[in-house]
Order: sequence, then C-alpha cells, then structure tokens
Amino acid sequence: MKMFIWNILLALVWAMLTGSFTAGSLVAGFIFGYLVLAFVARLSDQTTSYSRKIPEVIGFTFFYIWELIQSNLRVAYEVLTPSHHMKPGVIGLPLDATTDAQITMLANLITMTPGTLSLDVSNDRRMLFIHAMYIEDENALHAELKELERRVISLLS
Amino acid sequence: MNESIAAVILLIGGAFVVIGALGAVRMPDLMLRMHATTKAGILGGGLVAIAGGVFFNESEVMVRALAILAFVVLTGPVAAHMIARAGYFTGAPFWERTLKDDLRSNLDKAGGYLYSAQEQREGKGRPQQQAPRDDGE
Amino acid sequence: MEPVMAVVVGILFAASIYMMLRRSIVKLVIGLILLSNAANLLIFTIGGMVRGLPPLIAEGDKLPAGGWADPLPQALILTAIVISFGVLAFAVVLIHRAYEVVQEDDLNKMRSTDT
Amino acid sequence: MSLEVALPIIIPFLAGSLSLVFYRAPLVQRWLGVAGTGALLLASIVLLYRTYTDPDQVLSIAMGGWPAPYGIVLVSDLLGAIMTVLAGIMGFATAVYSLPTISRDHEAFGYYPLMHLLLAGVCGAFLTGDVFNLYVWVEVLLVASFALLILGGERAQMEGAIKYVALNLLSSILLLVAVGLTYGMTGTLNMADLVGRFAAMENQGLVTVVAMLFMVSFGIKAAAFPLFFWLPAAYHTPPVAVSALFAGLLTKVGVYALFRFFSLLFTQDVGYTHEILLWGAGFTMITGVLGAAAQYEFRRILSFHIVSQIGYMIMGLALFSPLALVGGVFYIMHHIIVKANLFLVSGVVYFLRGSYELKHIGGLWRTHPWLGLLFLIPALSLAGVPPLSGFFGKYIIIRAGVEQESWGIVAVALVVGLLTLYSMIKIWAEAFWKAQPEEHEERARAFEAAVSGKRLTLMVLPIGALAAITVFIGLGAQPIYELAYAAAEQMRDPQIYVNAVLGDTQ
Amino acid sequence: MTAMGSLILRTATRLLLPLLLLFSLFVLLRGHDEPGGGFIAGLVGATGFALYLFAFDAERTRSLMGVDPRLLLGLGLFAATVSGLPGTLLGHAFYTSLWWTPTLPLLGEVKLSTPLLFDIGVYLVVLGSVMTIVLALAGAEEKAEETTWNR
Amino acid sequence: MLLAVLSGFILCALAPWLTRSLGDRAGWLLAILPAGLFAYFLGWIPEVIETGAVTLQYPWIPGLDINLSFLVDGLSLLFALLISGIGTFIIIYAGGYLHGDPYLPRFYAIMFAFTAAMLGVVLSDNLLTLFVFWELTSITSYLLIGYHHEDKEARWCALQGLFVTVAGGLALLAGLLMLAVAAGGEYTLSGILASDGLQEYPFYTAMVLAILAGTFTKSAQVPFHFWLPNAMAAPTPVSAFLHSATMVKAGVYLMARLNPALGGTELWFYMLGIFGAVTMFTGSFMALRSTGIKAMLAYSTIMALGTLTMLIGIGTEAAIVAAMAFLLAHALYKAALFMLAGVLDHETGTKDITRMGGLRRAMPITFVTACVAALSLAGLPPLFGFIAKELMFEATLHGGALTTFTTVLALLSAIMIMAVAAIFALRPFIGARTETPKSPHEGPLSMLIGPVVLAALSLVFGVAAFIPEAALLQAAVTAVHGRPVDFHLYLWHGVNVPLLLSAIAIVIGLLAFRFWDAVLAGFRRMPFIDRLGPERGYERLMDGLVWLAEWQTRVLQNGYMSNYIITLVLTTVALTGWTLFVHTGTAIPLGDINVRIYEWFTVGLILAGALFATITGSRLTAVAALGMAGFGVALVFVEFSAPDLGTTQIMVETLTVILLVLVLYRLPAFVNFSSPGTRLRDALIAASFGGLMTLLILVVHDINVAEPISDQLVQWSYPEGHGRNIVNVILVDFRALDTLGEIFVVGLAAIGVYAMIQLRAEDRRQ
Amino acid sequence: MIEWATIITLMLLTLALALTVVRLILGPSLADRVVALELISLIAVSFIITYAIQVGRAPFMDVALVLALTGFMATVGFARFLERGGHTDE
Ligand code: NA
Ligand code: NA
Repeated sequence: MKMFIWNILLALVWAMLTGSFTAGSLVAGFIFGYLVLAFVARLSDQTTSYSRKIPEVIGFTFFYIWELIQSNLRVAYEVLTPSHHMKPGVIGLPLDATTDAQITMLANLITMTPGTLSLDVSNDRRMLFIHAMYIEDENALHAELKELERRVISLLS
Repeated sequence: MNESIAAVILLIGGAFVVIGALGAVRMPDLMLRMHATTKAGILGGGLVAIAGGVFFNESEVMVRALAILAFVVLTGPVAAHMIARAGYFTGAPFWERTLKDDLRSNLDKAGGYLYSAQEQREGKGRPQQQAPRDDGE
Repeated sequence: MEPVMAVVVGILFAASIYMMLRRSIVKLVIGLILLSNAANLLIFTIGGMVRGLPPLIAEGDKLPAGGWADPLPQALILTAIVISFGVLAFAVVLIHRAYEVVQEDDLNKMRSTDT
Repeated sequence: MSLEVALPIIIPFLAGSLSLVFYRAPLVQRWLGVAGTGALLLASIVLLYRTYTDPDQVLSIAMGGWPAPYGIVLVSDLLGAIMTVLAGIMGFATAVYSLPTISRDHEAFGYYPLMHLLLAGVCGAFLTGDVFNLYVWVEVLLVASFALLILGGERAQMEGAIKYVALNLLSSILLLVAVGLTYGMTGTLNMADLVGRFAAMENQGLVTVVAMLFMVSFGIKAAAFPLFFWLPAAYHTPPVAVSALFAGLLTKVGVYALFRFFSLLFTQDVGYTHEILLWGAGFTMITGVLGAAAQYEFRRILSFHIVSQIGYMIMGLALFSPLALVGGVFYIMHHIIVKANLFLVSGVVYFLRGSYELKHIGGLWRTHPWLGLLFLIPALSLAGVPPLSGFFGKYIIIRAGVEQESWGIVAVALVVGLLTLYSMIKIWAEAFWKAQPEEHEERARAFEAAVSGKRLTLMVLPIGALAAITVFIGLGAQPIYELAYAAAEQMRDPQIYVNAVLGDTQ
Repeated sequence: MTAMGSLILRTATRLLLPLLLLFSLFVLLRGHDEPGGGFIAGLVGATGFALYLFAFDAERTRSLMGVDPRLLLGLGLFAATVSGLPGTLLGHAFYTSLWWTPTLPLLGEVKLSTPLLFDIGVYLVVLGSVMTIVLALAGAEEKAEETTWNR
Repeated sequence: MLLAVLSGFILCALAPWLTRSLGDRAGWLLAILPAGLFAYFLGWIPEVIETGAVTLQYPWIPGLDINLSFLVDGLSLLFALLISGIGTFIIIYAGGYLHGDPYLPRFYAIMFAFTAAMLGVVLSDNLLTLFVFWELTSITSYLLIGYHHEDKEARWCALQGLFVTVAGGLALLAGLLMLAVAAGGEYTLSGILASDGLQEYPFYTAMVLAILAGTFTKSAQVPFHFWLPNAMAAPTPVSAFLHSATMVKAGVYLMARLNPALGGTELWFYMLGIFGAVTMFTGSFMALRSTGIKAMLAYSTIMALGTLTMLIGIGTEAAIVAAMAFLLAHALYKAALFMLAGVLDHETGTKDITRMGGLRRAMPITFVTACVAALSLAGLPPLFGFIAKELMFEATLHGGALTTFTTVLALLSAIMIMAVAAIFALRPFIGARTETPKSPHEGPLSMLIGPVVLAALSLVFGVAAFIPEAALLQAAVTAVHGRPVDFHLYLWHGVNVPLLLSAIAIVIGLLAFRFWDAVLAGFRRMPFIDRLGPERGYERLMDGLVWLAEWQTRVLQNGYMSNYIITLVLTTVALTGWTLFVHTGTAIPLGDINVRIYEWFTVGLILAGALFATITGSRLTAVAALGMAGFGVALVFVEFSAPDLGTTQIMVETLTVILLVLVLYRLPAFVNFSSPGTRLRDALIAASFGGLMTLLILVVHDINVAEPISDQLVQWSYPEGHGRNIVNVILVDFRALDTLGEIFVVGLAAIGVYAMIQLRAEDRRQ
Repeated sequence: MIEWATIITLMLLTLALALTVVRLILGPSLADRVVALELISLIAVSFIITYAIQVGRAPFMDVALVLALTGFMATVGFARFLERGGHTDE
C-alpha cells in the first residue's frame, strides 16, 4: 500500500515534469514510477517504512518556508550591520525523536531556523549537536528547539 | 501583471543572494559563514526560481520552477549539514568569541564515535553495541 | 564578444600548458582538464557567439523563431566534452594509480621507461 | 545502399560490445576475439575488392541517409581500403596470438573488448570522410590503447602510460582545435566538400596555417620528429600482443591521416608544406634509427625503429611525386606487417627465454632454428634486404628521390637503411647466435619448460602467416605495386574522391 | 568522521534517489525535443547512485543496482550499435532512422524510433561507465581503509 | 635459365632435409645440382660464341622495371661456369670438412642460397634484379662467415663483412638508380650498354663514385679491404668459395660489366687504376706478413682483386685480355689452395703455417697439388697463372699515365707473391717434422678431389691455352671491352720485358722465401702497421655510432616529461606561428568588442578559476578553482545560446570534481619542484602557445562563411529528423556516428579505469 | 520593468559571484572553499533563471534544474572526502 502511494506520487511528479496532466502522461508516469520503485524497492523495507509520511512532509514544507524567511532576515541583519553581535557556540540537544525521518526533518528545520545549524547526530541517535549564533539564553533556545521537535514528531508519527 | 510580480520577486531573490555572498565574505568562521550562505542562498535561489515560473506563466515552466525550489530547499540543509560536520571534524577553527562547544567532549575521534551526553552519563566508555543504523534494519 | 573570448581562451591554453610543465602529476592532470576546456571554448568562439537564440524549435514551428545560433559547433563541443570527460577520468585514475605504485608525485622521477 | 563500407567499423563494435556483455565468460570472449577479427578481415578484404573493382574506385556511403556534405560519410578509396585490410590482418593475427599469450587476469579485465574497440577506432579513422568524425575515431582508438597499455598495473606501464596519455591528449586537442578552425573557416566538415571550400578561400595562407596544426597533431600520432617521445617511452611496456598491435597500427593512423590531408586537402602550397614534411621525414629516420642503436632491449629497439620507419613513409608523401606516393603506400603496407611480426617474435623469444634484454638471452639459433628463420624474414625485410617486402618500399621511395634529385634525403634514407640492418643484426647476433649467458640460464630454462607445444604453435601460426605475407609482398610485388599505384593515382587527383563523395549523393 | 557516516544524508538520499532516477528517465525521453538526451540523463542517473554511494557504501550501492555496471555498459554499447542496423534491413544506409508512432491505449501517441534506441544505449553506457568508475574507486578506497583498520 | 638461377633457392629449402636423411653422403648427392648447372652453362657456350650475347626475360614486377631478365654473354658465362664448377667441388668438400657437424644441414641450405644469389648477380640483365642478388650474397655470406657463431670473434667478423658490403651495396643502389635515370629510364644492362650519353649525365661523377663504392667494398679494394681477411672466420669451404669464384668477384664482375658504358673517362681510369694497384700491392705485402695459412691466402686474394680492378681501369685491349685470363687463373688456383689449406688445418689442427713442417710424407697428394696450385699463384710456367701474369705485365707497361706507377707496384707484388707461393707450397711439407695438435694423415677423397682437379686444370689450361681462349675468354673479353678483340694466348711468347720482370720477381721472391723468418722478424719490429689500417677507422666509426646514438637518446628521449611537452608546444608554435606570420603579417582583425557587464563577470570567473588553479599551493583548492572555472564556462554556454552545452558542462564538471576528490584522497600535497627561472621560462612558453591560439581565433573569426552545412541541418531538424532540439537531432541522427564513437570512448575509459583499480600488480605479487 | 529587474538582478548576482570568489580564494580551509563553491553553483542557478527571463527562453530553466542537482553532489563529494580524512594540505 505504501508503495502504491509512492507510485502515485511519482506519477504526479512525472506529470508535473512533462507539464501535461493528461491521462496518458499520468499512466506513463505511473509506469515509470513503478519501474523506479520496483528497482529501488529491492532494498524495500527502508523505502516503505516512512513512505506514508511523505504527504505530511510536503504539507510541512510551507511551515519550512516560513521559517526560512524569518531566519534570513535575522542573518541579513547580522551580515549587513558593520559589527558582529553574535555569541556563537555548539550545544547538544537531547532527542525525543526516534525515527530517521523525524531526526532528519528536525535537523534540516533547525538548519533553516534563525541562527542555528545542525552539525551531527550522536551514534546512539539520542542527541543532536547544533551550532547556534546566539547562545546567551541557552534555555530559551533549548525550549524553542524542543517545541520544534514536538511539532515534527507529531507530524511524522 | 505577471511581469511586475516576477520582477519584484526576482529583485528580492537577487538581494538575498548578495546578502548570502556578503555573509560568506564577512563572517568570521566557517560555521557562521554557513549560517549566512545556507539561509540566504536557499531563499534567494528559491525566489529567483519562483520569479522564473511566474514570468513565463506556463504550467510546464512553473513546475520546473517549483522543482528547482523544492530541490534547493531539500538539498540545501543536507549539504550544509555535510560541510559543517566535515568542517568540524577536520578542525576548521572557531571564531575566538565562540562561547562553548558541547560536541568536543562527546567525540571519540580515534574510535570514530560520537557519544550522546546521556550515553556519557551512563558511563559507557565504549558503545556496547552499534546502534541500529536506521529504522529499516 | 569574440575578441574577448579569444583572449580568455588564450589565457586558458597558457594556464594549462604552464600547469603541464610543472612536474607534478596532479598539476599535469589539472593542466589537461584546463586544456580541454580551452579547446571547447575555442570552437565555441569560432562558431560565432550569439545571445539568446538557442537552436530549439518551439512546438508548432519548423524553424527556431528569430534565428538561431549555429547548432553544429554545439554538437561538436558536446561530443568533445564527453570524450574529454572519458579521457580525463582515465587520466585522473592513472595518476592515482601511478602515485600508488611509484609513490612519487614528481614526473622527473618517472623516467625508468625512457632511460 | 550497401553496408560494406560500414562493416569494418560495425563488426568490431558488435564484437567488442558483446565481449563486454559476456564479461564473465572468458571462453566466449576468446571465441569472439578470433571470430570477430576474422570477420573483420573478411569484410575488409571484400571492401578492398569492391573498391578496386568499382568504376570510380571510391565507395562512399552517407550515414543515416543524410547526404554529403551534411551528414557523415564513410568513404572507402583505395588508400582507406588498403589500410582497413591491413587493420584486419593485424587484428586477426593478434587475436590468434593473444590466445596463448594473454593472461587470465588480462582477459578478465577487458583485454578482448579493448582489442576490438581499438580496431574499430582504427578502421573508423581509415574510412571516415569527415574531419570531426576522424577526431572521434582517433579518440576511440587512443582510449582503447590507453586501457590496453596499463593492463597489468606494473610500474613501467604506469610511467610509460602517463607520458603516452599526456602527449597524445595534447595531440588530440591540437586536432580538435584544427577541426574547429576548419569549420570556422569553411562551414563544413566533409573532406570532399572541404577541397572545394578551401580552394575558394580568399586567404590561401590561412589554409596553410591550419594545415600546420593538422601536421603537428598527426605528426605526434605518427611519432615523427620531434614529436615522437611518447612512443619509445611506452611501447615496450604492455603485453607483447598489445605492443604488436600498437606497433602495426597506431602510428599508421597518424601516417594515414598525413597522407589523407596532405594529398587531398592541403596541396595548395606543396613547396612549403611538403618541404617541411621532408625535413621532418629525414630527421625522423635518423633520430629513430640512432635511438634504436643505443638500445639493448628487444622491444625498445623495435620501438625506436617504428619511429625511423615512419620517416620513410613521410618521405614518400613529402616528395609527392606519383612514384613517391606509391612508395609511401607500399611502405606502409610492408611496415605494418613486418613490424608487428617482429614484436610477435619478440614475444616468443620472451616466452622461451624469460627476458627481452638482449644481454640476458641467447642460443636460439642453436635450439630453435625455425624461429631464427621467422625472425630473419621480417627483420631483414625491415632493413630493406631484397627481395623481401621492405626492399621494394625503400627502393621505390629512393628511386623517386633520385628521379627528383633530392640527394640529401636519398642519402639519409640509404644510411638509415644500413643502420636498421645494424640493429636487426644486433638482435640476431645477441639473441640467436650468441650462446645463452650462463647467469640467466636458469630463468631461461624455466620459461622454456613452461611453454607447451600447443601454446607455442598458436604463437607461431600468426608469425608464420605474417612472414608468408612479407615474402609474398616481396616476391609477388607486382600486384601490390599495382594496388599502391592506383591508390597513389587517386591521391594525386583529389577530384576523383570529391566527385565520388559529392557527386553520388547530391 | 564517525564511522557510520551521516544519518541525515542517508535519510535524504532515500528520498532523493527515486526522484533522481525518475528525473533521469524524463530527461532521456524528451531530449530529442528539448535540452537533455541520453548523455545528460545518464549522468543524472549516475548522480543518483553516486549520492547513494556517498551516503552508504560501495557494497550496498552495488547491491542496489543489482547488475554489474559493466554489463550495463556492454548492453548500452550493443544497443547503440545495433540501433543502426534496422535501417539497413530495409535497404537504407547504416544509421538511417526509423520512426514508429503507434497509438497505445491510455498512453496516447508514443514516439518510438531508432534514435530513441540509440539514446537509450547512450544512457546505459553513461550510467554504466560512470558507475563502473565510481564504484571501483570507492570500493578500492573502502578496501584500503579496511586494511588500515585491521592493522 | 630462370630455373637454373633459382634452383639453388629451391634446393636451399630441401637441403637440410636431404642432409639429415642422407647423412655422410649428402655432399656427393647435393653436388649434382651445381654439377648439373655447370653442364647446363657449358651447353650455352656455342650459342654465345655465335651470337655474342643472349637476353632472356621473365616478368616479375614490370611496373617497377624489375624483371627477371638475364644477359648471357662471355663474361656472365665465364662467371657462371666458375661459380657452378667450383661450387660442385666445394659442396663435396664441405661434406668431408664439416663431417658430423650439427649445423651441416643449415650450412648447405645457406650455401645453396648463396650460390644461387651469386649466379643471379652475374647473369642478371636487370639492374635491380642484379642488386637483389647482390644484397642476397651479402646476407648469405654473413650467415656463412658467422658459422661458428657462438664465438664472439666470428660474430664480429661476420658483422664487419656485412656492414661494409651492405654499406657499399646501398651506395650501389643509388648509383644504379642514377645510371638508369642517366640512361633515360633504362633498367637493363643490355639497354644501358647500348645507350649513349651516360657520360653527359650531370651527376656522372657522383654516379660513378656511388657504383664504385659498391664494387670496391664488395671486392675488398683498399681502403675497404679489411673485412676480407676477417671473413676467414668462416669454415674453409666457405672461404674457398668466397675468395675464388664468388662474393668478392662480384665487384670485379660489375666493374667489368659496366666498363663499356662507364669506362674511358679519366675518373674511371684513375679511380680503378690507382685503387686497384694500391690494393694489389697492399694485398701481397700483407700476405707476406701473415703466418696464418688462411690469412696468407686471403691477402693474396686482395692482391688478385686489386690486379683485376687495375686492369679494368687501364682498359686497353691488352689489359682486358689480361684481366679475363687472370680472373680464370686466380679462380682455379685460389679455390685449390684454400681447399688444401683446409685439408692441412683439418688434419693438423692448426692454422699457423710456422707450426707445420715435414708433412710431405704423411700427405703426399696434398703436397703435390699444393705445389702445382702455388706455381700458378706464383705465375710460373707452364701453368695458366704464368700466362695471366705475363699479360698483366704487358698491360701495365702500356698503362698510359699510370704506366710507371702500376708497373712498379705490379713487380713488387709479383716478388712478394712469389715468396708467399713458395712458403705455402714448401713450408708445411719440407724440412723436419714438427709437432702438430693432431697427428696428420692424408685427407679424405671428398676433400682432395676438388683441389686435384682444379690444380690439374691450371696445368692443362697453361699448356693448352687455346682451350679456355676459344671457349670463353674471347667472348668474355668482347663483353668487357664492348667490341671484339683479336688475341691469342701462348705459354711462350719470346723474351720480352714482361718475361724479364717475371724473372726478377722469381729470383727476389725466392730470396724472400729463403729469408722469410728474418723478413717476419722485421715486420714484427714495425707493429705500427697494425694500427695504421683502415680497420681502426671502421672501429672508430662503429664506436662513434654507438656514442652518437647514446648521446642522442640522452638528449632527446631523456624521460623528462616537461622537455617533451616543451618540444611539442614549441614545434606547434614555431610551425603554425611562423606560417601565420608569413601569411597574415601583423594585421590582426579585432572585430567588435561588444560585451555586457555580466558577461565580463562570467569571463572573470573563468579566468579567476583558471589562474587560481595554477597558482594555488593546495591541490584541493585547485580542484575547487577548476570547478569554478568550469561553472564559468557553463555560464558562457548558457549566455550564448547553448543550453545543452551548459547542462552537459555542469554535469561533467561536477563529476570531474567528484572524481578528482575521490582520487586525490591519497595523493600528496603540491610540492613546488621548480626554480623561479624555470617557472619564468615555462610561463613564456605557455604564453606563446596561448597567444598563438588567441591569434588563430581572431584571424579565423574574421572570415565570413557563406553557407555553413548547419543551415541545412536546421532546416531538416524537425521535418526530417523529427526533433525540436536541433543539437540533439544532430547528436543522435545527423551525426550519430560521432556519438557512437563518443560513448565508446566513455565505455573504454571506464573499462580502463576498472582494470587499473582492480588489477593490481602489487596484489598479484603477494 | 522586467527588463530592468533582470539587468539589476544580473548585476547583483555578478556582485555576489565576485564576493564568493573572494571567499573561495581566501579559504582558509577546504570546507570554506566548498561552501563558496556551493554558493557559486547556487548563484549560477539564479543567474541562469534570470537570464532565461531576460531572453524569454524557458528551456534554460532546465539547465538551472540540473545545476541545482549537481551543485549538491559536488558538495557532498567534498564532504565525503573531508570526512574520510584525506589530506587537506591547507
Ligand atoms: Na541533447
Ligand atoms: Na556529435
């Protein structure tokens, strides 16, 4: 079933790429999507386990973009003002997120958020290390990030 | 109308790109530069792509524009993460006003292992077992 | 534009030859890469540089609207790019292996087959 | 529309790609090696026959049905067809020789596909009627030769290959630049079309300028003075079957291209261009033969001699009289067979003695008189000893020189002939006459013991066949001469070629 | 630096790979009319696998591909060469293109041709070649590291 | 006739097999061929006497004027009879001499090839066929001289002979070709002999010198004589054959043959006269100095060759008659003497004549035969050698400008040869018996039959001189002189100056024999003579050759890549740049520089990338900079209407960067290997190349092409090619063959890379 | 209006390009250069799109798409290199 959703999605991508939403192009897209999936899915379990999250991921994109704009303004300010006001540092964020998708999404979002940049995940996947531009108030930052994580988990569970 | 909208988006996008580039030059260390380039670059590039889609006003082109946007947004953070991580591990120097570095104390460079703080507290000098690589295994 | 490109191409050729003369196998390969870029640009320049008229035919037309840039040099360059990609891939790995075997980056120390 | 002009390209391509598909099945590859090259030989002979009996003596087909000068044409005139037959002979001989000499490792890593594709590139270069397409074929054969050169991964191969690759790339780039300039000047790539367009150009001097670029580029490929360095640096390093194939065919592509371009396209200023060629020829002969005189390794001697012999061929072109061109063509035919055969013989010597170093080997005339004979035939032929093939080549060229009263080059050609004999005799005296040096006897005995009679037979078969051809070209020189003569006639009159290519298809 | 590589990259790759492969097919098929074609498509496809290689390792990439890239290479060369032959069966010159536009149910009109076969050959060759090179290099590198590790 | 000449080659293929299956008796059986040939040639005598000359033609390579045409006249028949006649005995003799030798089968094969080649030389009418056989004698004689090839000395001697004769042969080829040109494209001897105006050929002198270079080397004339004594390294049957009737006589034959065409000029007269006389003197002098039994004979051969050359040079009727008589006499006695020397050496185990003595009892037949043959050598009556020598004196006494010179040298030679003959005939046989390595007894029949018959013939021809005269010499003289000569040979022709000279020679010669040991001791006090000879020149030449070769290789093929590249680049710049300068001068069309601002930046990107890549000290930075330049190039493509190119460039650039990164992984950092001076030099060279390319672009861009073929392709693209991306249609349809080649290149590169990485020599060794 | 916008944007982008090249040259670490290179490819994407708008040729958008794809690849490649501990020789 997950595969089927994936396949539909790929068919849609195809149709978008070719720019024609005719039945023919959707069928063609479905066929090609199927071929690709049949091929990739031979490492199956990995592909399918999170595939149903894809719609949510796409839905989340808008949130993502908003974060992006916000963070840019902040950075722009920092870049354009003549002196630096930053208090940078690397902090470790304990994770509640468990799946790959959750962690990845969180990390990417954090990178997009104002003044933070994901560095790496610990090998046991229980901690995300983050470079931040402003760590005067570490607790506030921590809380902010945890809130983001909560939203990601709820979206991708 | 489309043209005007496109023009505005285009100019904003261009401006963001310049800001990113400026950041790349002005910021004092690798991580801080990346804060600038990643965000400004992705947003700038995305906006320019949208401007393109708007200007041509054809579904086909718009889809291309969205595809570019999606791709930039999807890959940008991943790429940033990759460089930041690699840069960190190869010892790119931090700005002297950097306040703290939690990662350093958790890293076993020789063993190629990054501990979580929890793990450290639990007193595992070495990982008992490799954590599962991902949820697929 | 062409006179400017002519100078650019000349500089590219010069840079590549200079690199090839540097005794280091790595620089040799970088020189070769520059060399093929230079040659491609040379053909492109000679083929005539036209702005904004790609040799594409819009749907419904039989010819590119409003004229076209000569597609033949483009096709030739495309072929040449691909060929030099193949050749350079080979060359890159060759220096890698040569270094592994000889443990030297210095071309002047690779003379056993001549003398 | 007939396929035969394309077959010498298609057959090795098919055989090569099929060998790749069967990359896990060495047996299939071996069979394909022999069958594919055998088919190539047949196809090339048919092609030569059809070309020779054609009323124009030029066959031309437009690829894809796109008429000349717009698409790519394959053209088989006599020169091209002759060269193709030689490629077929070489390919087949080498394929048979490869069976007993190529190691399983090399087979597993693509020896046979590489060999086929090398042949495809060579045949393509001989048959194409399009300057850019020529560049492509040259690259095909070049990259195939790169890969063949490094099979084995020995230090010497790596070192030799770096020089070979870098210098040949430089040559290819020059060729590409020259082709680009040609298109920029004339707006065409078709050789036949170029004849007219060059002639119509206002500034004939520019044609000569481009001719110089082609000359240098092909000069490098042909290993002419002072552009030959890559050859002696590399030719003695790969497996011997590869050396033989290279020796026979690779530099000849450069020579062929010089012949093609400086008879068909660049004859507007013969006094200038061909004079330069003549000087190049002279120095090529001398430096090559002197280089060989300084060597004591079997294959190095042979490698330097390739250079020197190239000089004779270019001399034939440079003198540019009908007789001289005949001589050039004759010389090419002779040399491909003979030089490759000498390399094959060197391989047998290696398999019997375990070394290519003349100082380490000896006693072969005592133990293997038949091998001595098989060496003497090509060796003496190379040195121009009558009545073997080399003599007639040399004779025709020198006669042309005498008739044109170009005494300097005649003197050089004669002296170089003597020095060639000197080198061949050096090999003979050391490897065959001298007793096996005692300090290397153990190794020699071990090698000789390891060669089974069946393997030896397979090695000797192609050598014997090539030697027979050498003798035939010598004793039966008349038909070969007639063929070369007809080819030279075509070269002297570009209009035949032009009409055949443009006339048929327009 | 950690022995496992990046989790984030791996996750992203699983998302990107199918998209890239699909995109490569797309570029291949419409190359005759717009920028694209077998060569670019092949490179895009190879890029997808290379990304997978960077995220995981050579061994897993090889098993993902399923076929040895050398076989793709051979098949591609064979297809490209053979695509010149159908024309000759009809008495045309080598590489004369043949066009066949059947109308299929659902799909509508489909443009099939020998140039398309040729382009598919190109695609396979490029994909096969690049992956042969990249996998060989990465494999050797991994092997070397293993030995270092064991020492 | 064709079969007669070529039969030797046929038998050459069969001889090894026959020898192996017949064993000891092979020599007798194989001799049937030369004997048959001898009979066949005898059969020609009547016809030749009647018609003078017969030519026969068998086409071979008519296109190149190379035909198997034969000229049978007195001269060629004389030689053919000598070759086949003496050859018969040599073949028999060899069976005995090389009895049990493992190489005997090969020996016979080469011997027959040699015989056939020699017959070919003397019978060919076609200049080039003659040359073909000429060179074959050089090669086959090389193989014969190097018979004892595991001996270094023998190899060296064989090479020397080959080198000298082939060098001369190549000069001869040039000479013959000039001769043919001079004769208006006439490639037959008969034609050339019949044509006039050869001497008006502008390069007459060069032509004659080239031909003489060939004949002098072959016939061992001073200063090329040194190879001949060294050729004694060959087994004795070979020496006997080479010295008496073949090989060295080929040069004499050719001079005699061309005498009517080229002779009569001062050049011819002085060259042959002087060199011949000096050779004659040198040969006899060296013969007297020698103690080796074969060396002695070898030097006496040089004497004979000099005499013959001198006589041909003098060119009077008497001289030609003398030459032909001398030729015959020499062949007979020299073959006999050499075979006898072989018998002595075979039976005693030494070649040093001073170590032999008192053998007359053990070897009576040998002794008698040696006496007869030596008398002929010495020129004593009643042997044929006497007649020949008298004729020679007669000729030198009327030798024109060279009369005194030749007569004095001839007399001195005669004295020394008298002594030599006496030494040979008497020294081993008389006196006290000396110890020799082997205990001597008479040689076997196979080894004696030849000398005995030949010595007997010397005697018979001396007594009955009309036999050879009528049968052969008349015709031969006619051929050499160009018209019939009226002469008769007599043993006794009264008391005259020649007889007087002979008497002087005999007396002083015998004195020299009597005091030979003293003479030898005298020579030993003059060791500088050894160092004087032209042989040192030959050695210097060979050493110099090797030195030059090694020097050149060190300088040119020096292994330094940068030198190679510099050579290539400068050659390109010199040839192309000079041509450009000559044809376009300094006027460089600049055209219209219309550049938009962002285009300047694109260009700047390329340049910054390229230049930074060249100057950076870090290889990865260089790669990044290269990537930047690559993006710049892609932008140029995009800006100027080439989207496909832009895309491809970007993809390829990226892959290249990835590849470089994968590969540079283990490579070392850049090290600066070169000095500032070197860098400056390289920069200048690089700049010259770049400048050339810039100029080429500017000049070519200035040309307006009327109708590029691409116009047609654009027209066809959609209607015929079914594609709207014209570049792609070109790639997969119009120029599909290019693309096919292109993907094969990519595939090949991949195979190569795969092999390089997976097939590791280091791994296999472990 | 759109024309001016494209011209100004092209100017802005070239300015950005120049700045980034400065970073690429200055480094100091390889990671810095890679960051610069990635930004250059992003600028190039924007540039090509802007150019497409200027000349009104939509097909150039495809070039931008491919470029966006591969710029990422180069970065990942470099990162892998760094991670695997290749010589950085800075
Ligand atoms: Na395309
Ligand atoms: Na092409």
